[in-house]
Amino acid sequence: MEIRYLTEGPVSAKIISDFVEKSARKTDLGGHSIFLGQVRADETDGKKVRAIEYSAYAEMVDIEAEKIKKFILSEFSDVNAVDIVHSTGIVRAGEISLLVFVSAGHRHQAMQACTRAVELIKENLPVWKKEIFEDDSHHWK
Amino acid sequence: MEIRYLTEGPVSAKIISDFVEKSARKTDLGGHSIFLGQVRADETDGKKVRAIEYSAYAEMVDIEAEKIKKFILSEFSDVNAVDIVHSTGIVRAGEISLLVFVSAGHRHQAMQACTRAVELIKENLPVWKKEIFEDDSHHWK
Amino acid sequence: MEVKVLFFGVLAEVSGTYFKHYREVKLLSDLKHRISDDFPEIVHYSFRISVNNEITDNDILLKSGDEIALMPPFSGG
Amino acid sequence: MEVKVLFFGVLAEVSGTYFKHYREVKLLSDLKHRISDDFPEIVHYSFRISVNNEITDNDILLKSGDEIALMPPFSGG
Repeated sequence: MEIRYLTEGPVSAKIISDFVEKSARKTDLGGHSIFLGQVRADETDGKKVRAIEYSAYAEMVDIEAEKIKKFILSEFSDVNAVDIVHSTGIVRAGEISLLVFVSAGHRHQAMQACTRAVELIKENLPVWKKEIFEDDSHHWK
Repeated sequence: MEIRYLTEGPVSAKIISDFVEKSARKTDLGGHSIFLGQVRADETDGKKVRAIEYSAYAEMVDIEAEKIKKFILSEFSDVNAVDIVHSTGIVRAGEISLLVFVSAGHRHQAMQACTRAVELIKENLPVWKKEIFEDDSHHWK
Repeated sequence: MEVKVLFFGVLAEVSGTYFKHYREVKLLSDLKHRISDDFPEIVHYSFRISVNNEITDNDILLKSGDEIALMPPFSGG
Repeated sequence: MEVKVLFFGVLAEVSGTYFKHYREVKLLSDLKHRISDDFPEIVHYSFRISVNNEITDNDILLKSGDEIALMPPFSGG
């Protein structure tokens, strides 16, 4: 498993289950809180989103994701691991574009830290989405 | 997939990925918040937990889990699905004993509702844990 | 008439059984006395009682087929 | 001396390019003027600027090899 923070296309079920299996070997962990962001088939002016095309400033994503990870680990003393995977390129409606995986000794910090990490990702990761509609027109978000 | 709320032994990677794949087909969902509870190898008086044996009042678990599900769905209008799986029997340290899977249109309600569901499960599910130590002695929690 | 009493968690260990039937018992309070006569140690443990899956603190008139559960504090998760 | 300017998100579409090199530019403020001369439409969009992966609001003395990015509001997740 050599994904750092960006993956081309959707975050696959394989990526997700690899993280689950990896974490499930550590016997000092009591809880994992996982967030999966999924592409919605939103409607604007009667047109339905069929996919999102994500573009990213890859180098800066690595730097910012690393900062988020370090911040969470220092802020939440019970948290042992923070993993982040974001899609680039095309992700269709119903597919996963973001995985945040936080492991801690106890449930409270796992869940709080995961919520916080998701907020920080939204604010600080240099990633942009372009909604692509069923008629192939598009809209920048 | 015919698990309702209780599963014999650990919540397997297969169960988890089945839930992920099932949810990932709905194009009106924007986020999934997942909590996994894992058995910790805690130490008491120098003895290490090697497993937990869960026992449950199965009939009442179904009733209470159903109530939790309905409560979450009514309390969080953006939430579309709440799934709960709890182990019975032996779950070894490092294995998963609880899965809570909440899907919503948007991330905030998904994460809030998941946290709330986990609290309600802890308070209201008639499940008991017996810690089994490496020397086969045990302790009721 | 007959009711079924279930022992959960540490109470199953203390009583040495998972369940026991009791006959000719009117009130929940009477049943509680008979249970503690049979299993005197259980008074040292804290537990709640459910009748047909509903937790209750009240004294209740029992009927045939009722299922009564003795439940220590929950510790799932 | 030469610096590289990256255009992200909608700005790549508006400018018609992902990047462009600029030579002999001293200050970030000078560079901004030259970019808006080349791509006048981008002034209609809101964006932040990073120099070597650090977002900055200040005017900065540029040096050869600097990477400047024009970044619309982030919309990942």
